[in-house]
Amino acid sequence: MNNQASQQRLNRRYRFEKLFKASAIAALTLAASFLIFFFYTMISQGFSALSQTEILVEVHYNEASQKSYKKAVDKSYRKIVSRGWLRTLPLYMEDHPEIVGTSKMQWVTATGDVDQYMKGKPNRLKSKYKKQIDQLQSEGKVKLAFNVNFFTNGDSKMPELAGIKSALVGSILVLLVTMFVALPIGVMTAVYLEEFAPDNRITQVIEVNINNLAAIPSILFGLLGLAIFINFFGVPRSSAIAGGLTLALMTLPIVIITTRAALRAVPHTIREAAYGLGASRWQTVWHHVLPLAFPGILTGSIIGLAQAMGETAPLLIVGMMAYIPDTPTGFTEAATVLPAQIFTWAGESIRAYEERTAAAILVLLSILLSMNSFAVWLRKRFEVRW
Amino acid sequence: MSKSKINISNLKLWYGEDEALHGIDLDIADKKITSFIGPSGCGKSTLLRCMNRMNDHIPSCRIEGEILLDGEDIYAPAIDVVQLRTHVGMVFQKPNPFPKSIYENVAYAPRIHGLARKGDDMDELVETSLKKASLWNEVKEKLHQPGTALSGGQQQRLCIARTIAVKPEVILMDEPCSALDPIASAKIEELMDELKNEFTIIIVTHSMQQAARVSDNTAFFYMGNLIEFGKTGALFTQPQQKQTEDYITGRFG
Amino acid sequence: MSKSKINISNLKLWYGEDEALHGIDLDIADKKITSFIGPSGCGKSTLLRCMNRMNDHIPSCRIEGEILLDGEDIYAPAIDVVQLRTHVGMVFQKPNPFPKSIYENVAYAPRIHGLARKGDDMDELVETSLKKASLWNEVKEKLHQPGTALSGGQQQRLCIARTIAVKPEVILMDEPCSALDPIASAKIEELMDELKNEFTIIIVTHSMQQAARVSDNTAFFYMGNLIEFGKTGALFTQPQQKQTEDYITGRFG
Amino acid sequence: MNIFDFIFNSAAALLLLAAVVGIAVYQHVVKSGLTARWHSLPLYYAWFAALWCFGPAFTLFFFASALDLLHLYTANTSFLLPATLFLSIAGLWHGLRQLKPSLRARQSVEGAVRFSLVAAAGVSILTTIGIVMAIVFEAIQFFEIVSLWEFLTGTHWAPDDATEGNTSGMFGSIPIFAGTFMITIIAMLVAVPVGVLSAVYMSEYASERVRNTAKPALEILAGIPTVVYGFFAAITVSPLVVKFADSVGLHADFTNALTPGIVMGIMIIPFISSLSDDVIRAVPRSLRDASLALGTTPAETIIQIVLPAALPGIMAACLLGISRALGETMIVVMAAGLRPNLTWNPLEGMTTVTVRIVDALTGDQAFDSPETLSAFGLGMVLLVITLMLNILSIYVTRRFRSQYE
Amino acid sequence: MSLHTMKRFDEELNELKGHILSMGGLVERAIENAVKSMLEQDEALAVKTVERDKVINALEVQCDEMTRSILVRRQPAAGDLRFIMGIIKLVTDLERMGDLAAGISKGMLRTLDHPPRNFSTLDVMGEKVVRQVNRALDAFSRGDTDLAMIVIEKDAGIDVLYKRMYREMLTYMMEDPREITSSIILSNVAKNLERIAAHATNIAEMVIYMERGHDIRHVDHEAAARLLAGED
Amino acid sequence: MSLHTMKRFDEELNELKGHILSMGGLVERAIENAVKSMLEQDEALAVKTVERDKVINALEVQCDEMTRSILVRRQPAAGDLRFIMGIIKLVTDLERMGDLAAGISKGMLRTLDHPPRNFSTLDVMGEKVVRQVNRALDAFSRGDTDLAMIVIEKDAGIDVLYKRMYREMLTYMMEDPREITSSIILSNVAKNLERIAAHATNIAEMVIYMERGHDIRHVDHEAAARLLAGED
Ligand SMILES: Nc1ncnc2c1ncn2[C@@H]1O[C@H](COP(=O)(O)OP(=O)(O)OP(=O)(O)O)[C@@H](O)[C@H]1O
Ligand SMILES: Nc1ncnc2c1ncn2[C@@H]1O[C@H](COP(=O)(O)OP(=O)(O)OP(=O)(O)O)[C@@H](O)[C@H]1O
Ligand SMILES: [Mg+2]
Ligand SMILES: [Mg+2]
Ligand SMILES: O=P([O-])([O-])[O-]
Repeated sequence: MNNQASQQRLNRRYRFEKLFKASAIAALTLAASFLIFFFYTMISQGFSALSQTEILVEVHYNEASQKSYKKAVDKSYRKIVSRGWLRTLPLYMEDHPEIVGTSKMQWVTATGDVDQYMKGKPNRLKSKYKKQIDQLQSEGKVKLAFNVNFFTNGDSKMPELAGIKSALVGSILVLLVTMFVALPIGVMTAVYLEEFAPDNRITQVIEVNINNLAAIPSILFGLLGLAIFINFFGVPRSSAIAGGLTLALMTLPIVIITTRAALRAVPHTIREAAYGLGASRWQTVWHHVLPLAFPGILTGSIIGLAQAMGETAPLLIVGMMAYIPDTPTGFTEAATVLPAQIFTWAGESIRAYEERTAAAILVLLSILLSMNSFAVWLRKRFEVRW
Repeated sequence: MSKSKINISNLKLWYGEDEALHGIDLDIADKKITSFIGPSGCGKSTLLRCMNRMNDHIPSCRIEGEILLDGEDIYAPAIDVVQLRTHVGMVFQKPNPFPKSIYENVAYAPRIHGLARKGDDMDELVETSLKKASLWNEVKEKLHQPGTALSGGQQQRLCIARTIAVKPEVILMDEPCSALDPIASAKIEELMDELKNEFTIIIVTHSMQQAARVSDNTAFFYMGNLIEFGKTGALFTQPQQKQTEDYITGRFG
Repeated sequence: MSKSKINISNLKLWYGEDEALHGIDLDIADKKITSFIGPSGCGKSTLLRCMNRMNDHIPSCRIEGEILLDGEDIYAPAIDVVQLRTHVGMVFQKPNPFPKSIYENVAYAPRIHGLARKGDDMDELVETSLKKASLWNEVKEKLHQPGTALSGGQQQRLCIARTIAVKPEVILMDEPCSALDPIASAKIEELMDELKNEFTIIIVTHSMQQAARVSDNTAFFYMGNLIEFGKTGALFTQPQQKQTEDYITGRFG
Repeated sequence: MNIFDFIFNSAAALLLLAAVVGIAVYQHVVKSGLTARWHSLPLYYAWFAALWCFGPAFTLFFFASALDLLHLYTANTSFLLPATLFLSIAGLWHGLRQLKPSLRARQSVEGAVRFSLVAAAGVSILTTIGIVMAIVFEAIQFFEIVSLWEFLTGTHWAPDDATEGNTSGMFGSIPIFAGTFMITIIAMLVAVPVGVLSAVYMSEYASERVRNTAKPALEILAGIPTVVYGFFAAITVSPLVVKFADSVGLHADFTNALTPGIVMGIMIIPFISSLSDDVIRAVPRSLRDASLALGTTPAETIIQIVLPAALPGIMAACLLGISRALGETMIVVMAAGLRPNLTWNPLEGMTTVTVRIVDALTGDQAFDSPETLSAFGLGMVLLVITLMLNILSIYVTRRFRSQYE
Repeated sequence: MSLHTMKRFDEELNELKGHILSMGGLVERAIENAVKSMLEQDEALAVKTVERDKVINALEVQCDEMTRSILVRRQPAAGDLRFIMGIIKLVTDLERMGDLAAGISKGMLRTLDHPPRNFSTLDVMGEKVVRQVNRALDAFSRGDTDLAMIVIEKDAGIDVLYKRMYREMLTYMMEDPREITSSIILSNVAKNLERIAAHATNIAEMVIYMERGHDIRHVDHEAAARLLAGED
Repeated sequence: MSLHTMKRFDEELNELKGHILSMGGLVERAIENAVKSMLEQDEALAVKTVERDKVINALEVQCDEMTRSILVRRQPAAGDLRFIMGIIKLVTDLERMGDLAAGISKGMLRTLDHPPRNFSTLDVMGEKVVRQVNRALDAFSRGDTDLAMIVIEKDAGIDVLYKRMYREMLTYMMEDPREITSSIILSNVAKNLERIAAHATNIAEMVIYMERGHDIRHVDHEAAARLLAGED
């Protein structure tokens, strides 16, 4: 082969090299830009939900308004002040009798349309009210304040009052159930399968089964929950326990698989060392293998739980997307969870729910991301290299 | 040959269908170093692991024949494997200290066997074990640092210290130097030489030279058979069997 | 000493802040076997990997000094690494055949470099390479079985065949026998002896005996310095430096 | 008193008692250890006594609650209380009577531990069986109404029109599966090239630092809940797709198949990239070194050595990606249509299996109505497909592993 | 014996053996020539023999270098080790035999002015000794322990011859004091031949050691024979 | 020289050296006694010396076994290898020196009926040879190459003495034929002493080889001295 030909060949090979590398970079960039675009949309849409328009009006705490809450404010304000807020007044007055008979200037939650108008978003506010708001704004009687309601209220049919509290509590309850069911059983199963079970056909079948279970679409767990827990055992529909158990079944294989992986990552030489010193099987597991696998197990469990917390489909099937304005106080009460709340809001036709949906998503994402980062941190912190 | 510590008679071993040992008869002398040599896959490790029943952990493994430790059959039903392993310790090919402190590595086994309980007792036991393993001087300042931070050779000596700590009678070593460089290996060999005053040592090694250097008696295995067994000096200068001669002089294949 | 193939002068190498080689001067003789010995971490592998610029793949690695191959500086900007490596082949510590058929293992590089194109050409090249690596007789019946199914020693010879197939001038070997048993090692050593008629071979080895057996010249390194370099026979019977003597006679630490 | 309240309270009391017994036994053994050689460490005797103290009663509790939950028999407290007392006292007496130095306490306690591990494993296995049973059982009811053949070959799906007696021609699932596969294919077209090439970049070219940021960043994509993707698809991507289609003169429905397909693809990218990155990295460094040392460029090494070696693993990752896409629910529920539509045009709206399941089960239908049951029929088919995919991927992974272990 | 995996090792061993054999050949020739020069009073041959001894010396040094290199490079064991050890010993014997042959030739040169009267016993003895040497080298070359045993057994005969010659010389000297010088020289030649035969015996002993591993030096013949026989 | 990592190796080398030294001690005593028995016509001492030779023979066999075991087990290199190689050679020399001493004693026993007249040269020569042996062993024990060089240089003096004695004996024989037997014996004794000194020289050469790695056998003295000097 002459030199020139080989040089040409070499040049051709280098051109290909460049092309290949460029396309790999392009792929990663594309994936990264998806991520950035996604967060940009969510944040830009959801951020505004953290503030809420309030109007400075005179509120009359009197007999009349106790009977008909609308009367608490002047007529001209009735269409721009949140009806839902006004509705809380009679109760408030009952609790605070001393206030009855007074009236005071007060910042009051505006309606959803006013809020949207203030934030410059599409709205159905009549032009009459728009002028009024502009007027009030020039007087400094309208402002965008931090949206406390979003965190302290449950769901509401009025977007300006709708909040995530009950969904958040629901999520926590569901997660507790999931955790207490899936973790112990999962870890113990994994320990048994990995460290004690004989390596025969049966265990191989079990292993394949568990792998299968992990790959089953989550919605099918919903079907299972519906058929077994609700229809057969009679667990209350929509309750945290029904949701939690369903999610527990879904999380169980993840816990088992990650635990087994963590156990398997402990090198065999450690076990041999312990056996060689006369430790029994259980002592070997308890003194050496489990402590070494613990960070891995924890990481896997947290990731599993985070996944459960973001799960929606199976919960829809077991009825956890009901309208739940009140915060649940027990495991058997009807509850909803954050993802389900997002789903319901996303389906609302009122435009003001859209930003709340995005805001709820931000809350959910920050919880999940912090769980995941915690897990990653744990892994990094306790990672042992063999 | 001096008094024997382990008597193996007609030992056969199967892995599933494959017979890996075809009837081994062998007497291991007390307080001596016996080495097992032979080509890869000839069953050296298998036989070694029979002696503290490490093969129990391999489900497909089946054994026939007898191994007597001080006259007692170690495969008898009455024998407690855990107890047996306190008498017959083992050191492995790759240094495998527990990822704990040096102290804890040594103290672990005495603690689970209840050999020393109170702090002082234990401290003393750890110290003597490390001293016997010629490691004390190198680690006495850093007993509470992780054992995995030591060099390979030190780790292997730590593993030996850990084994010594339960005061075994026999120590099995499966290619203890194969993961070490020549300097570290030489130190281990030197250590073995000291240990044989107290322990019966059996070592599997790929290095014929190592076998020749450290051991008193040598057994040569081939395809699951014991071909020749005798005093190391004699076996390496005047082997009785042609196979042995061929192997140690490098005439094969 | 005969004509030299590689001249290394004042080679220094850093991994990040650590200087791993402190100015090495060394001439590698053509068509001879040169072995590098020395305690673990003394920089043998590092120096070896400089010679076909495998260190380029380590980002923290920085080099100063000169390595001339047939008088050309291999670190000169004009040098093409890919081309260089066809002249300077390498065999690694653990046998690492590609998970392809035996035939494909050997044919892989020639095909990329366009050394043989048509079926017959390639068949012939594969055959001669395997023959030179003394593997042909063992594998000629099963050229299309995976290379990973061979025994360790055969795998290593396959790796050698694969390297030979691109017709390099120099072959670097980094502890090529350390993962093999004595029988397989002996075969590789035997093979090296045959190869040196055609190739310049440099071998890093932990086994002084191996260095003594196979090589014509030996270089002894210690802590990143070349302590002594000379004819193997002389170096092993009459080393000039005390450090060399101490190392080869086992006086250390 | 509710039986569960009873069990809860008495279990707490028993555990307390067991703790006290355990501590007492421990101290006894330590003290007499000076004169006698006990077989096991003191702790094991403590556990031994404690286990005998609460073990028998706990067994009783287990059976009582199981019977109750299965609606077979509800024990009443007046029976449970004396039984519990008897069992725990008898157990304790039996346990203490055996307490002597020759007792192999360690073996006994370890036996008990092993038993509880087996029990836990049993629960896990029951779950596996349970899920299959539950779905198959309900599905059988459905297929008693609608023939399997018709279900699998019919092209018309209109469960709303079905009534108790008349179901024929209403439950043809082909359009539904067609939609499912269409969306899955779009998703894989997005995810596989991007995922695999990203993995190649991260594992082969990127510096450690880039990889350490890129990989977790991509994994964030995997951590985003599907409902969020659904929202993103419906609110952001769908209008973009429609607008884009308009600009090239095509009509696109708002519930077109392309939108969920793309978004699902994005969701699956990290699965494929992360798993592929792992398998590519699992290809031993030595193979790369070997190839590079033969004078090949990195791209040649990757394409001819690394990727073929990692191929089984990458394929397994893709199979898992497909099975995820098939079973994905929220994205399609929120962004795809409800209307079964048999078409090749991805810009038209079409529906999927999971959408129909959700639709069927969140309506107000009676539980045994054909429409509700059809969800189980669809679910079973989905289950079978995903199981097959998964077994295939396990098989492929095994082959990959056996190559390097 | 089968071949070594490392062919070079076999080659080296063969080379070493060949080296010894050619050294042996030189020694044999030297002895023959020395005796012949004496018997035939061939001055030139004697001078040549003395000269040639340097070659043998050089071969000895080379051979030692070869064994050393094999020892350090091959780590011989068992039979190979015995072979090398044997050669290390054997080569000194050969060199010494060369010296003794040269000594005979030097003695001859000193008898030039008054040549000895009677060579008959010397003739016989010379022939026998050469045969012994020849046998010993054959035994080495073929690894023939039987032949080696024969060499060892026949050594006694050489001693008898030596004593006879010694007595003869004594008689000559007594009879005629003028014969004293040449007789003493002749008896020294006989002494040298006796020594050569002793070294041949050493070689034979080494052959037995190399082949069988028994060290039969300083063991009486019957014991040695028993040792060897008992083995087969 | 620093110590080996494996202490046992050092111990073994020391043991071997000790072994050689005690063998050397026996040989030295044997030579002294042999000469003394001749000078003082002490029959008992002569018999004892002959008897004692067996011990030396046994030591030789043992020593060879030790070197073999070290070779196979330790793979000595460099200085260690030269040490072992040197010892393998040296032990043959020592054994041979023992034999020669025994030979002197045997010769003495044959002079009992007509003891030689004049021992003066033998006395001088005996003393010198013993000193040579003593020096050679010292050089070995201390690794003293200078002393070894002295031994090598002084060997020429011994040869001169031997020649003188040889001539003396000739004269005696010519003068008085009755002296022939005893004179021949005496000259043989002188020959043996000369051989012993030659072996001592060999030992000295070996010491130089062991310590410095130069093989100075068959090299003339000045060349050897230059070789050694050039090195430092
Ligand atoms: N766990 C096992 N299951 C099945 N076969 C086994 C097992 N362990 C070893 N074997 C087989 O038994 C035979 C003997 O193996 P063993 O490990 O004892 O050899 P060895 O002499 O120690 O070899 P090496 O020197 O390579 O360690 C081999 O053929 C091996 O394949
Ligand atoms: N990639 C790397 N990054 C940083 N330091 C390195 C790297 N590779 C080697 N070193 C360091 O460089 C020194 C020389 O290493 P090298 O691998 O060349 O030694 P070696 O002589 O081959 O040892 P061994 O016999 O154990 O293979 C060592 O101190 C090592 O820790
Ligand atoms: Mg083994
Ligand atoms: Mg290296
Ligand atoms: O070498 P010698 O003549 O004394 O045997």
